[in-house]
Parts: sequence; structure tokens; C-alpha cells
Amino acid sequence: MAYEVELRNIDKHYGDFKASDHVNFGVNRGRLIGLLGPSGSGKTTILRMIAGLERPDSGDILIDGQRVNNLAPGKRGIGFVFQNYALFRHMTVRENIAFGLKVQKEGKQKIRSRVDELTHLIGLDKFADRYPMQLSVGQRQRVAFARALAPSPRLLLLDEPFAAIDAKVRKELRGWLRETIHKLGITSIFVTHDQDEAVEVADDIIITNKGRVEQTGTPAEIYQLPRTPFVADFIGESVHVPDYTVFKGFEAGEDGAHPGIIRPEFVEIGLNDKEIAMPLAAEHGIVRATYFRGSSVEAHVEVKGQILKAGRSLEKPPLQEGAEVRVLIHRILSFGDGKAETVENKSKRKESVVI
Amino acid sequence: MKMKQILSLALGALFVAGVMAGCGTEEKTGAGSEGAKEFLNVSYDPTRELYAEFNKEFTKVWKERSGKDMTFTQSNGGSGKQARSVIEGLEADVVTLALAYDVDEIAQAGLIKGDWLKKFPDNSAPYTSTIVFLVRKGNPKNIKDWDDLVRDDVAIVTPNPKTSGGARWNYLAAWEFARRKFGGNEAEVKEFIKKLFKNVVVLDSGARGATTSFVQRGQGDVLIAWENEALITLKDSPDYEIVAPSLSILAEPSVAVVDEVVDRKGTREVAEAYIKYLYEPGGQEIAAKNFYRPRNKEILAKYKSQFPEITLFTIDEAFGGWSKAQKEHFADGGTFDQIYQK
Amino acid sequence: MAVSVTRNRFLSADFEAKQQRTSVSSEIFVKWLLIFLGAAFLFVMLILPLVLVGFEALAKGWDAYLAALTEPFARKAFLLTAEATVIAVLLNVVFGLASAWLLTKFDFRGKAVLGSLIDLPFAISPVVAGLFFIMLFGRMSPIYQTLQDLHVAVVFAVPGIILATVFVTFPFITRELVPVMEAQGRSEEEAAATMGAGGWTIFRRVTLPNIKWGLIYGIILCTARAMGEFGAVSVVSGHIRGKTNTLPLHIEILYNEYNFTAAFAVASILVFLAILILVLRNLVEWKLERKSERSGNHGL
Amino acid sequence: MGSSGKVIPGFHFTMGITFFYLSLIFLLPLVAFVFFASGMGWEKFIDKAFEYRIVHGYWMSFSCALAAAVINSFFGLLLAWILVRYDFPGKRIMDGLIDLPFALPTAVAGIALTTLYVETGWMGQFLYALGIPSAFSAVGITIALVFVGIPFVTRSVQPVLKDLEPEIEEAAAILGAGKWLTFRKVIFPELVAPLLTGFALAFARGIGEYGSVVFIAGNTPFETEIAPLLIMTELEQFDYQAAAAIAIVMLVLSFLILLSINGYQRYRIRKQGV
Repeated sequence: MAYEVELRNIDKHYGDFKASDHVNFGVNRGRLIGLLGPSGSGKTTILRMIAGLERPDSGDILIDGQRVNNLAPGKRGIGFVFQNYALFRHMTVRENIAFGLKVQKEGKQKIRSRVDELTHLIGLDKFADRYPMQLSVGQRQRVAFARALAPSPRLLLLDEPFAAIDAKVRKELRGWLRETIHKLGITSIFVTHDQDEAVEVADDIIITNKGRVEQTGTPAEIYQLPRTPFVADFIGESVHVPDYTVFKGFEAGEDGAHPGIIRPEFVEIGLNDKEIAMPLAAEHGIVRATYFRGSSVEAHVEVKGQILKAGRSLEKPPLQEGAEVRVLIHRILSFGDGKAETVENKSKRKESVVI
Repeated sequence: MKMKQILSLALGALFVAGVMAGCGTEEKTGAGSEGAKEFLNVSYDPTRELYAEFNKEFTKVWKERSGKDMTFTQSNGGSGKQARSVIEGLEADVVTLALAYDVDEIAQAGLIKGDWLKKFPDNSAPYTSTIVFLVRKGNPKNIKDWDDLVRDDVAIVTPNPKTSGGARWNYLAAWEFARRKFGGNEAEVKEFIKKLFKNVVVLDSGARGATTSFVQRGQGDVLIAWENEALITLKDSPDYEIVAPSLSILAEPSVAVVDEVVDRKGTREVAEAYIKYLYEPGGQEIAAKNFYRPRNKEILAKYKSQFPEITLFTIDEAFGGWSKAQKEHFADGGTFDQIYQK
Repeated sequence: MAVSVTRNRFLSADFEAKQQRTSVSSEIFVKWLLIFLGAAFLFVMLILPLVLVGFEALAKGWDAYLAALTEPFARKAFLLTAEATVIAVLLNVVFGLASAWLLTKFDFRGKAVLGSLIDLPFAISPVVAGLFFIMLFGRMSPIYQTLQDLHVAVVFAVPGIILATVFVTFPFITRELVPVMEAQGRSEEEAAATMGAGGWTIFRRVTLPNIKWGLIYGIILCTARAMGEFGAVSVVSGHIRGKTNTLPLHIEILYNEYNFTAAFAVASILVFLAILILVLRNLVEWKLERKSERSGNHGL
Repeated sequence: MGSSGKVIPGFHFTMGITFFYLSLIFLLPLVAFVFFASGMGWEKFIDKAFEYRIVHGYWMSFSCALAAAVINSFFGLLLAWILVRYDFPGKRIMDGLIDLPFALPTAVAGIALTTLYVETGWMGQFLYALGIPSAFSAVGITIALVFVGIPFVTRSVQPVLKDLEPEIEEAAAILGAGKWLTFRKVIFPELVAPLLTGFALAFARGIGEYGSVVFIAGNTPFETEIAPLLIMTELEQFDYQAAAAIAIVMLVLSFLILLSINGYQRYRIRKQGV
């Protein structure tokens, strides 16, 4: 089936800097995509190329099956929400939202009703005649959103939509945005460097690094089955171990390095054998530090010279620094030769794991 | 806190000192009581060359006569502006201005004694000039007399009598010509002057500006100018010729000692000698060389070729003196303003 | 059916491509049209007058040109202009720093009034500014007699020229410094003060390095303006040749002497100095830009 | 006057310097001037300051300064635009030249412009041929005022244009607006404030300008006489008070222009929170 948006073999350079390196992906209609990557990974460049604000050096950009490389931004049927919102400061909320409609010479009546509809959608009916500078940051974001939506685009692009908003409001807005986009059923791509945000909001995630697409998939797929060390490292909290075969239950026949990543949720700590499900499969460790994390405690334990991280419920007895504990490693993400796979603790047999 | 306030005051004082430092050197030479070494002649624009030469000569003369060294400097500008500077505090030992009215103003401010006009011979005017026409070579518009200036096809350049002392002579000369022509009928005189000024294309603020407009910029067909200015132009460029009108005014540039200043500086003696030397053959010769008509008959005869015969009248005969003329013609609402009134 | 739709799409994409190309070329056309307009305007209004100055200055050849510049009165005028400019700029630096410090590091009542007072000289005709000093220090002033007794001449002497020059240039440095210091904020100075540093130390070690280029920029503007001031200085100068004539006044005198070549020759020196100063200004600006790029560039 | 609890030292020190300096250089002379002018009384003031011919002088100065400020607003904006937005050879030189009228003595500018724009001048010969009297006329005055006003608008607009977020233009482009529409509706409104500031400065400067104008003005009463020349005229007649009266009217006029522009900016800030 045809993708709503498709990128084929996109290359883009800025001088020596490779912003896009053979980028390929497609987005299905109605999906909400998170374009996730560290800063400088080329995610914003991809978004801007889709919008037509940048031109790729080579490759094709297709929207609704049509090649749009040479199409002006305004003719691509796109809505764009900028990181800093780029609202027109000297126009009221109403005028901002109406701008795209006026440009397209819509009838006065139609503009009016569409603007009313959108101000209502973003819950700013009462603020329609205010200027952007008189609104809170969160309100501005919603105005930017409504302005982008006004001309009824088939594709909505959002560049770091939550970056400027403080933590508390951000949480609210994330939920609101996800809900609203789904309600409208508009295909959307948003750029973020925040994995929590991507995981929480997106239907699908595209992870970029150094101008390349590393992996695409649903949040759960990416979390559970990272296909490259970069993704494994970037998603979730990770502790690198240079050779995981030293740990109990992970011994391997062949020689050579076996680098891997151990996530906190792969590790269980018990004060004694009783506290742990499978004492036989567990290692000995020493608590080096504990950090209060609100809903849990993060413990750093030293096992065979390696510091591992693990979460521990507040319900359980507290850990003392320097105490000797039992450490059970359920699973390890291994990278044999550039490919990532999950290796289960062999000592555990058929135990099922609860994350 | 107190300390800081004192500090800021001290710094303030430092500022004054800084500013005044600049004048320190000036003071030693400028205002000593007996030993003043510098002498300032405040004059008007067209006398620059005249006094540059005269000062050089008089430095020698004064050294011979008194044995003292003295530096003679000059300041030039519009006559009225120069008079004003003296009133405002410019330390002039003598003033040599374009018209008696400007000296009168200085006298009125109390710097010069009221009887200055009688202090030196010939109305305190050691040299004179008159008003003539400067036209382009061959006189293409055939301008012969004041009559021709009111013709529709003639474009005139003359300075503004309100801003230029010299230009007032021009105006009065034209006025007197018209009065004689129309037998004193004031309405007709005014009409004549009005027509004349309607032909003026540039009304420069000063006499020199007017000459520049006419010569450098090629404005107008005729420049109403002082004879000495016209002669200077002729000397530099053969593209012009002088037309002498049938009647003109005797322009008497005034000289005076600034009593207040010389008494304070102790320079009265040299100031009086300076002006007297203007009347002596040496001074008269320099004036004639710079195209001013000397009072001295012999020297005038010597330079006769450059000064055409013109019937001349004085301002006292025709207008009853400068104060009266000024009030009637050039003060706000005077005849000059009236001709521009719509 | 399906084929024809595809073709249609291709056709329309092709058409759009063409449109894009023409819009790009029309953009380039607009760009060069605007550049041409701007350049033409500057050429007619700015460059032509300068070329004319140079042209007239050399009308009688190099010898006449050099003679006009080395003539003693021209040299004296040049020295006086240099003196007045240097003193005025120095005074304005002290004032500019003090007032900018006052306006940006403290809050007090009347601050807005003070700020606009400093701007006022911009709105005053230089001729009127000159008159101000005549009224204050001239013969009709009540303090004139006192000044006389002290043998202090202000107007029609060098101090008056300096004062007039200072007057027309004094907002420049403050104006340059205030935005820079405002952007800098107070935290660094406050930190230094809580560590026990004195005012002078704070200024020298904390503030000055931050505002250095802004200050230099202000000094350059101030110098340029001070050098060329004509109107105000003309009123207070007295035009005494070799004593109170600055370069601009000397030009006027030469011009009034019908000595056009010399007038333009001296003028060309001022033009040259002005251009030199503006080149300096650009260098400083370039340096400023580079500095801000270095501190503010985070890559893509 | 000072509030307590300041951490940074130097309040009294800098206040001392600032006040002393401001008093000596500006306030004292201003007071002396007003004091001097106040000697004439209202009747004479009104009489002198609003005489028909002098009112015409204000009008001349005002209208030519206005025309010049309008021309400079247009070209100043244009210059700021090409200097910020485009790259082309000679850009740095062009940027540097903008300030030249600032540094050049006004008299030199006046003389040079007059020589250029008289009938026989390099520019004048074309303009006169087109029937435009470019010297000794209102056109000439305007030309001189354009010259002295060039830097103001460009220098006010340039930094603002430079700091303008490129995103707002991109936003407009994505919403389908063309370049010209984007400029009119999105960029230009952002530039109104600095444009007005530059306009006001150029305007105020133009009203008071004397040195560069007097050569090219022609100075004919009721035609090409400008207000600063009238001050000179009154001084030439030793009528200080009349000169002061005209000067005061011009001062007030300039202040009013600057004030109203400032007032408008403040109104905008209050209304739009910009």
C-alpha cells in the first residue's frame, strides 16, 4: 500500500557534514511518528526536507505517492509546528490561525468558522484576541498547532514540540496532543531527542543517528528488540559491560569479546537468598551507592568488578552502602557483530520474567 | 558613603580642570595685562586677502616703530556674525566690518564708545568700494544699468540682505536708483525692487557664497557684487566682465577700536596705530592692491584703471544713516520683507 | 485508467518543477534588482559626492594638493581638530562608562528620565547647541565677569570648541554600552562584589573584558563624529585663523576664499579619515560577530 | 534618591560623574538658554516665533525633512535588507559606507552635493534636463537631508532584521504565502518599530540640519528658506530673543516627534507585549 510519506535514498550534506545518509522510510496514513535521535543526528533536517524548507542533495521525497522534491513548501499540504512556534507576534491568536486560510483566499465566512472551530479545539476561545506574547508557553504551542492545522493539511510536522515547556505542563500537553492528533486522524511526524516523550506519544518511532535511520518500529519493539548497539544504548537506561560471559548463567563456549548492555530492569537485588527468586543463579555483589528515585531506589552494585544498576522497590528493606547482596541478572542485550540480541540467563531455566 | 560623595565631587573637579587645561596655553598669551603678544582683527569675509597682506606689513611697521613683537591675527566671517561674536566675547582688538550698523551694535553692547564714527577720518572708513554688476564675457544679456535687472529674461544672483551685511549695500543702491528714476514714488520703487528680486535665482546667505554660485556653479546672468569682489573674480578668470551702473552707492566699510578689550589687554596704543596705518600710504596701497578704493587721492590715481567712474551717493545723503536704513528696510517687516509678502 | 492517472501526476509534478525553477530565477532577479537599487542609491547619494571631493582636490595636480595640506594653517587646524577630538573622546569615555554603569547596574527613581536626557542632544540642532554655550559662557552671561577675572576663556577659545564637540558626541558611547551591559546582566558583578572585590576591581576584571568591543565601537563612532563636527563648533570658535579653526572650519574658510582646490584637498583628508575609521569599525564589528559565533554556536 | 541594599559598588560615584557631566554639558547651557529666551515674554515670543515668514520656514524644514525621512525609510529598509539577506561582492564596503554621512563634516557634504546637483553638475545636468531643478529648490534641500539621514534607518533596521527568527518566514511559506506576501504581512510588521525609530531620528535631524543644507537651499524667503537659516537671520540682526524663540519652537517640534514615536512604541509594547 502507498505510504502517506515516503523518503527514498535521501542524501544531504552541509559542507563536510553529512546530515542525511541514505535515509529511507515510509509512514502509513494516520500514524503518529516520533523521529527520535540525539542532537545532530539529522532528525530535524529530515523534517525540514519533508516540509520543503531544505532540499535533499539526492533521493526522492514522496507525499501521497507524488514526488514533491520540486514543490514549494506551501503546496505540499503540510502543517508545521516549529520548536519556538514562530508565531506572528503582531497578530492575535485569531489572525495567526486565519493566516493560512487567508493566503489561500478562503471566504470570510469559512475562515471565521474554521478559526472558531480551532480555537475551541485548543481551548483558547477566550484568548482569541490576545497577542502571542500575552500567552503562556503552553498556550502558544497550542496556537502554533492550530495555525498549522487550519488549512487542513494531510500531514503535520512538529519540531521538538515540547522542548520549551516546563516539565509539568509538558506531561499534560503530551497527552493532549496525542489524543487530539488521533481524534483528527492526521498523519503526523514529530521530532524529539527525549526518548520518554517518543515512547509515550508516538505510534511508531524512527531512530536516527549520524544522518542514518537506525531502526523503525513501535515503541515496544524498539525497547525490547533494539537492532543496533546505538539503539540499545539510546533507548532505556543502559550499563555497558565489555564481556558479559563472566556472569553466572551467561557463559559462552567461544572465545573473544562479548560486549553487552544490562538495563536496570534486567537486574534484581536481594539482601539475602530469601529475598530473591532463584538464589542459585545469582551473583554476589556489594552495594556501592543508592539513589532515591521517588517511586523506587536505584542501587549501584559492584559485581565482578563491574558496577551494575538496579531498581528496588521502596517496600523492601533498605540497602546499606557496603552491604553484601545477591544480584540476579535475568537478561543481557548482546552485540556479537553489530547485531543486537537478547540473551537469557541460562541458570534460570524456564522462569518467566516480570519487568 | 560620605567618602564616595567627596570622591565624586573631586572627580568632577578633575573634569573642569581637564577642560580648562585646554585653555591654559591660550590664556598666557591671550589676556596678560601689559604684555599681550597677540592682536586680533575681527573682520568680514571679503577682506581676508587684504588683511593677510596688511598684517604681514604692519608686523614689520610696528616692530620698527615700537620695537615690540606682536602677532597680528585675523578672524573672518559674515559681518553680522563677526559683530555678534565680539558682543558675545570674542576678544577683538579692532573690528573692520562691512557696515557701520554692525559696529553700532557692538557699541550698543558697550564694547565701543558711541562716537567711534568720528574717531578716525572719513567716517572711520579708510577705504571704500561700490556696487557693480558682474556679467558673463561679452555681456550676452546686454545688461547696462539697474533698469536691465528687472527685465524678464535676466536671472540675478545676489546675497540675502537679511543675512549678509554686504548685500544691504546692493539693496540700497538699487533702491536709490529706483527712487531717483520714479521721482520718489514709493509704490513704484517697491514694485521695481520686487521685480528685481523676483529675478533672483539664488539668494545666498553670504557675499562669497553668491559669487561661488555665479562663478563656480554658473547660476544667473548677473551677479550684483562689491566692486572689490568683482575685481578678484576677474583677476582669476577672464570669462567675466564688469558693468558699472549709472548710479551706485559709496560703500564704506567701518573700522573701530574695541575700547573695552584694548583697555583690558593694554593694547590701545597698537590698536590705534593699526587703524591709523590703514590711512597711511602703506596701508592705502595694500587696500588698493586688494581692489578697495583708497581714500588717498594719489594712490587712487595710481590704480585708476581698475576703478571705473561711477556717480556715487552716500548712505547718509540718501537714507539718513545706517540705523534708519536698517529699520526701514531690513528689520522684520521692513521693505525687504514686504517685497516677499504675498 | 490507472496509467493515465500516473501520467497526470508526472505531468503535474513536471509542471511544478518548472514553476519552482521560474520562481527561483525570479527570486534571483529580485535579489539583484534590490542590490542594484541599493547600490545605485548609495552611488548617487554617497559615492559621487566623495568622488567629487577627490576629483576637485586633485584638479590642480598633486603638488597643489600637497601644498594645501602642508600649509601651516592647515597643519594647525589639523592639530586643533586632533586635540579637540582626543579630549572630547576621553571625557566621553569616562562619562559613557559611568552613565552606562549607573543605568544598567542600579535601579533608582528617575532612571528613565536620565536615560532620555542623555539622548536629547540627538534632537538639538548643532547651531542651537553652540548658542547654548555662548549664552552660558559668553559676554552676556552672568558668570562672564568671573571667568574674565580668572583669565579663563571658554567660548571663542579651545575649551569652547571641546565643549561643543563633547556636546554633540556625548550620547554615542553610552548608547553603545547600555545595550551590551544590559544583556550582560548584573550577576557577574554581584558575584564579584559578594566576594569582596571593590568597584574598580570589578570594573576592570569583570565588566571591562565583557564590554571591551562595545566600548571600542562607541569610541570609533564618537571619534568620527567629533572630527567632522561643524555647526556647533562654528558658533563657538571665533574663526581665528591658526588658533581656533578646526579642519571643517578651515575648509569653509578656504572655500570662501575661492580656494576650491585647497578646500577640497583638506576635505579629502577628512573623507579619508572617515573612511579609515569606518574600516576600523567594520573590523571591530567583524571581531564582535566572530566572538558571538564562537560562544553561541552549537552546531546543527 | 538611591535605594539601599545595592550589592554592586559605585552608585554614588557614577551618579556623581553622570550628573556633573550632564549638568555642565547639557542642562546648564539649556537652562541658560531658556532663561535668556524667557526675557522676551509671551507676546514677543508668539510674535517672533509665529511670524508668517518664519512659519513658512518651519514648513519648509518640516516638509523637506519629512520627504527626506520617507525616502530614507524606503532606501534604508532596502539597504538593510540587502545587507542582511544577500551575499554579493562589495557588501562589506557598502556596509561601511552607510555611516559616512555621520563622519563627514556637514559643510563638506553640502558643498559637494551642491557642486553635483547644480545645472552644470554631474547629476544636475540630467535632472535639469528632465525638468527637475535639483539645486536651490526644495528638491535640493531634500537631497541634502537625504544625505545626512542615510545611516539612521539602515542602522535601526539592520540589527532587528538580523535577529529575526527565520522560522516565522518558513512558517508563512508552509502556510502557502509567497515571498512578497510574507514580507508584507510577516516581516514588515516586525520592522515597523525600528523603522519608526530610524524615521524619527532622520526626521528630527533633518529639521535641525543647517551646515549641509544652506549651500544647496537657495534661501529665497517664502520659497526655499529653512528654519535654521532663519535663526541665523535673526542673529544677523542681533535679535537673540527672536533666534531663541525659533530655536525653542524647533526644539519642541523635534521633541514632539521623538516623543510621539516613543509613545507609539510603548503603546505597541503594551498592546502586543512585544
